[in-house]
Amino acid sequence: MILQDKMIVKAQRQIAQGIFEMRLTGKLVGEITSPGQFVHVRVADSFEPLLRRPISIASICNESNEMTIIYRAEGRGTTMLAKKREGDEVDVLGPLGNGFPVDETAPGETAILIGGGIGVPPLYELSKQLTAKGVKCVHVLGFQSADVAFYEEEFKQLGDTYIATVDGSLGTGGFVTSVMENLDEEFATYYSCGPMPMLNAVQTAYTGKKGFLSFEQRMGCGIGACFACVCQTTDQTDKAYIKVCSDGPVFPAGVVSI
Amino acid sequence: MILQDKMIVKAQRQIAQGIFEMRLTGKLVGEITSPGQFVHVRVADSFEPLLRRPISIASICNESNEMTIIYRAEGRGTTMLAKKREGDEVDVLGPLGNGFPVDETAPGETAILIGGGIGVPPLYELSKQLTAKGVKCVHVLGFQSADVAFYEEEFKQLGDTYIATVDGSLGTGGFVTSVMENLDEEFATYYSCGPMPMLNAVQTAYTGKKGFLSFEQRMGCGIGACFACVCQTTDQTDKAYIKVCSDGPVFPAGVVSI
Amino acid sequence: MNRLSIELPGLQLKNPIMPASGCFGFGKEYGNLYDLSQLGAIMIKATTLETRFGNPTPRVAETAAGMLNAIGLQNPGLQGVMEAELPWLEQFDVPIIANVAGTETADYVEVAKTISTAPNVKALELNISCPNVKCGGITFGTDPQQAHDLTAAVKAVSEVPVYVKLSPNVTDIKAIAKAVEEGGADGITMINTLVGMRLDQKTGRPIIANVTGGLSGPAVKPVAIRMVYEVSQVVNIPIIGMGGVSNAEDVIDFLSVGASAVAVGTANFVDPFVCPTIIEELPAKMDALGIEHITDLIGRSHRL
Amino acid sequence: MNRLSIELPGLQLKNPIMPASGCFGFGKEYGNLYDLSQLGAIMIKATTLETRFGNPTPRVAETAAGMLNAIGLQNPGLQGVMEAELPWLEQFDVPIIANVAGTETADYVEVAKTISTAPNVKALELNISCPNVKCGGITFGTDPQQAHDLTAAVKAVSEVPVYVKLSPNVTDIKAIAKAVEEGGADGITMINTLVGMRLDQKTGRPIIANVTGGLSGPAVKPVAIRMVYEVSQVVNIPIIGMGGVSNAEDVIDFLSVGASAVAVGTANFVDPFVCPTIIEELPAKMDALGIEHITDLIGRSHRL
Ligand SMILES: Cc1cc2nc3c(=O)[nH]c(=O)nc-3n(C[C@H](O)[C@H](O)[C@H](O)COP(=O)(O)OP(=O)(O)OC[C@H]3O[C@@H](n4cnc5c(N)ncnc54)[C@H](O)[C@@H]3O)c2cc1C
Ligand SMILES: Cc1cc2nc3c(=O)[nH]c(=O)nc-3n(C[C@H](O)[C@H](O)[C@H](O)COP(=O)(O)OP(=O)(O)OC[C@H]3O[C@@H](n4cnc5c(N)ncnc54)[C@H](O)[C@@H]3O)c2cc1C
Ligand SMILES: Cc1cc2nc3c(=O)[nH]c(=O)nc-3n(C[C@H](O)[C@H](O)[C@H](O)COP(=O)(O)O)c2cc1C
Ligand SMILES: Cc1cc2nc3c(=O)[nH]c(=O)nc-3n(C[C@H](O)[C@H](O)[C@H](O)COP(=O)(O)O)c2cc1C
Ligand code: FES
Ligand code: FES
Repeated sequence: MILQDKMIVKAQRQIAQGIFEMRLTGKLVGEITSPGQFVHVRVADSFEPLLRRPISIASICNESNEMTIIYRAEGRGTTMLAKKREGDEVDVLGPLGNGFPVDETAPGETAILIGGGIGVPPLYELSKQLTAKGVKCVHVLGFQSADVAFYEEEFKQLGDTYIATVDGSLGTGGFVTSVMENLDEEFATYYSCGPMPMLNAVQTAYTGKKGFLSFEQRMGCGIGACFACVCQTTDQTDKAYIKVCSDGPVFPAGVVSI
Repeated sequence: MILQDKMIVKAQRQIAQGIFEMRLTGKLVGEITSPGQFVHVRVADSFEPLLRRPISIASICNESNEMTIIYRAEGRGTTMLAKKREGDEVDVLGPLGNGFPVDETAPGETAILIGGGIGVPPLYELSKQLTAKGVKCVHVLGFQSADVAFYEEEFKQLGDTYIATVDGSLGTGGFVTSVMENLDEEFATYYSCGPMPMLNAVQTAYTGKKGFLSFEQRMGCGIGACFACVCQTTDQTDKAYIKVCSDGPVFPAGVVSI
Repeated sequence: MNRLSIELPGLQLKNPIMPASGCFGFGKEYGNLYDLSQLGAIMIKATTLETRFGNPTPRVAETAAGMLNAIGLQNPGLQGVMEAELPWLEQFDVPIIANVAGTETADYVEVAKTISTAPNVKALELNISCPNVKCGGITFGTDPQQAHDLTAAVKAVSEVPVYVKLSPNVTDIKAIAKAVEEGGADGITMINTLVGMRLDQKTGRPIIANVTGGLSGPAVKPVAIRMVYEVSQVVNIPIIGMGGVSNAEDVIDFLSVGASAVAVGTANFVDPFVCPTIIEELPAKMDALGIEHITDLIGRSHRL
Repeated sequence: MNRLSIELPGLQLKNPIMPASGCFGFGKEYGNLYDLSQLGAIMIKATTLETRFGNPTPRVAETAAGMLNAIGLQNPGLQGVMEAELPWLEQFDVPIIANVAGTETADYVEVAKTISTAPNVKALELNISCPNVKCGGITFGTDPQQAHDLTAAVKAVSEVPVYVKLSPNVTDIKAIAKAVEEGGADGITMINTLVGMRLDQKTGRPIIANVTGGLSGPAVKPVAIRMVYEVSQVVNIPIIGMGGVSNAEDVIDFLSVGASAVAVGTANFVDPFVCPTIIEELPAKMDALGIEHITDLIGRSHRL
């Protein structure tokens, strides 16, 4: 069920240049059903900024009723969010959308998780859940440069982790595809989240493979009512437009026209 | 000189129902020239609320570079101000306007200070300065009821203090004028700050006496540039409108038409 | 006695609060969050004759205390709405106001004729003010004669009362209001969005793919309040007011300037529970003002 | 080379930033805070033939991300401005744009004729869009023919280039813009304020004594940006853009949609140092966008 929860900040820290990790607690955590779901965050009580910000759930801990979000403080809203301190309240709507299907990879199989920049966070919870059920996860994470890279260690603890940076300051120089080209691992599925050009490259590289991609779109309501966040399907019929917020954000590869 | 100062909250506490006392430190304090001046406070970095709030300076301490403001958290802006905590920054423009003339009462003379509700705060610094130079101060403070009354003790330490409450829950029942009627003290000057009807009643009761009144008006700039805060003068000539922010907020009795 | 009830042409409202068209889809999503029967009414998303996919994305952009949208009237078309959306809404005890849009008079007429026969559609809202479609829409809303004629044409076929939704993007909204009243409108809804634009700072290009979008939210409330104040003094038909309503105070403001009920748009995105919250808070606010029945608030700005 | 310099009819601007009329008085107050010679220009408060005391108070009210004002053109009159205000401003190395207002054509002409002879007045800004006065003002700004004729009349007597200030409260601002261009305007300034209203929650009465007021501030920026975008495509005279400008990013937005310079109004009240701060921040913002000279930004939204 979707809740509007006044969650409490348990901790907030900067984990890379302009990248923040915020731990939140509240009953909303108990409603999360799959990795890759997101929350819609109101950053202030004010009417400016007005709209909520969609942020992926990066990890959850049901025992402590906590979840983590990781975000880049860039625009007006996220910059304000970055100023929250321990004990502050945050108005969070969620969980929203349909996440990555963990069931699509069987125990013993291998999954490749490809994340780009601020698309990396939801893959962390995904990897935790896949690994827990016995899937072997290989992580390919792309960043602009070393100073904005994060969670390398966390992912390494779950499985092989390859980093690509555009400027070559960490790992392989170039895009995630540079890593993918040299990866001769057999895999059953791939999961990806990141900017549109990256999703496109990944989908093209893995044509014919079973994959799941998580999309971004500017949102109004976040729950499927306003038709703001649509994306076009490859199937140009009745369902020519589907909604990222409530039909997605994760879709099987090939469904969305990119 | 008028400064735009990022002042730091040293302490904030609720001193009566909905009434807050905030202690601020910053170099602006060194620029204050007279009691009754005010500051123009930006309550948040956001564009909503947009405008600054004019708040009187209630007391200053030059040694510690601190000043105190006392305000009622009622509307949108002041409610947000009331949420500030120790260590927070507040964008303060000031000191603004011309305060109460301390020089108009000589040592040994008596001054009556009449305040109503949220008009009481600037009289506190005034009384401190008058008392310090040997003026005998008599305070008449009006409030709606006991639960919104404040600073009775503080004023008592400076001189005789009479309280009037509309509902009679503290001191004399009724308005400040009820107290004034029974006051047969000789006095050289009176100083007053409070709602318009009170200022009117005080001025009428003390016709012919030397008095100084502090006015309120909705403001834009707070420094005299926008012509928002004008009030009409009794003298209907060239100066038919004067500005509360830069010509006032304190005017000699009789100048403003009320 | 229900202190919040209001009777308007075609509409028995439990309370004066209804979600605004386009901000509530066809109710399903918010229906997952709370019981829609609490609402005074529901203004459903614009219905056009054919299915529409709307504009390319991005379709929304945030602005200071507001947002721009250029959804472009995406909707499943008349048949889809009649067969799937309206029947689903029948489970709730709430009157539906169907927002009718089109490109030319004939479209409007055809949609109105059919949709007004749905059992739960108690009134139509004629959308002559959508700024986000190339033809039709706003062009009908900026010219008094065209607005008059379209109203009359729809009125002639509708089985239920017709409210006309006015555009704020005009020099003289009173003239348009009087024209639709003369055209037979049973009521007015106002305001639709103000045409606005926002750029991407880096590229200098408009964020909204459609270049311009409709501005809504708290930012526009002063304009909406002023227009309702003006229009309510020159027409004798009721007004459903909207534009930036976010809380019970805003509702009281709209009623005060002469609206008889109030729609809530953008605020649903900020707080999905805003409509039931407002309904719950209204009685206490009325008590504070010494107002017995909500209708006592209507037009109090004019009476003072 | 000065990366920020811009040349416009009558105006050699060190930079494209100037305070907007009515938000900066005649400069004295802000002159106490910083050196006015830093500014690109100064648009002084409206000057009318006779002294005006303006409207009763309250004259301002806050709204979401905006404010309403109904000052009512309070000013010391032509003589006062000529004798006291303008000479005082001569100590600064900054061109003055004199905002000219009136009730009928003859007033405008007389003020324009005299004030345009002041040595530091380098251009006039014809205020045909003030919403806060009973006669004149906005009525000239909503009718293309009247706007045209007034422009021509003032143009005939002015010693300096004439900019005409447009009202956003119109159905088609492009028509007004074209009319004033045909009337001989050397430039356009836009936008003036949107007519709005706010109530006192308790009484239900308008807060502004004048009932309605002009809406300004960040809330109106999307409307202003859209209008400058539209107008810059249909006229060949330069535009000084305004409406909600609060920082260097906003300036870049206005230039991008086709303004050649930018005025800052309401933001002065929020941050009295906003103009010099913007001027200081612009070069770094231009670097980030790879822009060499500020003029390279003008109209980039159209070129993309
Ligand atoms: C399903 C989903 C999951 C996301 N998960 C994350 C995450 O885990 N971490 C993270 O850092 N970012 C994430 N994003 C992107 C994030 O929503 C934007 O970076 C953020 O909204 C920008 O807000 P701002 O205040 O920084 O920028 P502003 O420029 O102030 O934003 C203005 C408006 O544009 C919208 N907007 C701007 N950029 C984007 C964008 N890329 N996508 C959607 N809306 C945008 C904002 O939501 C807001 O409404 C996600 C987006 C989606 C759709
Ligand atoms: C010179 C001066 C000194 C003042 N000193 C004090 C003080 O020491 N303590 C105190 O509590 N109050 C003081 N006030 C009143 C105080 O400014 C208002 O109560 C406050 O601005 C209201 O803001 P809000 O956010 O609570 O209300 P909102 O309703 O959110 O205010 C909306 C707008 O109206 C303005 N406004 C509303 N009421 C008033 C008012 N009474 N006077 C001026 N502007 C108003 C606000 O500044 C704001 O621009 C003073 C006012 C003036 C002019
Ligand atoms: C995303 C969105 C979609 C809208 N779609 C429609 C629509 O289909 N038909 C219509 O008449 N108005 C539509 N509107 C306008 C609203 O119904 C309302 O008139 C306007 O948003 C002002 O109210 P608000 O400030 O409360 O949002 C839409 C508004 C938004 C924000
Ligand atoms: C308090 C105030 C007074 C104004 N007075 C005038 C005026 O005298 N003449 C004029 O042309 N515009 C006047 N304006 C309009 C501004 O010059 C400007 O066009 C408008 O406020 C939009 O810009 P902003 O959003 O930056 O304030 C006034 C605006 C305000 C807020
Ligand atoms: S954001 Fe409203 S439908 Fe997706
Ligand atoms: S508030 Fe601007 S002149 Fe006083």
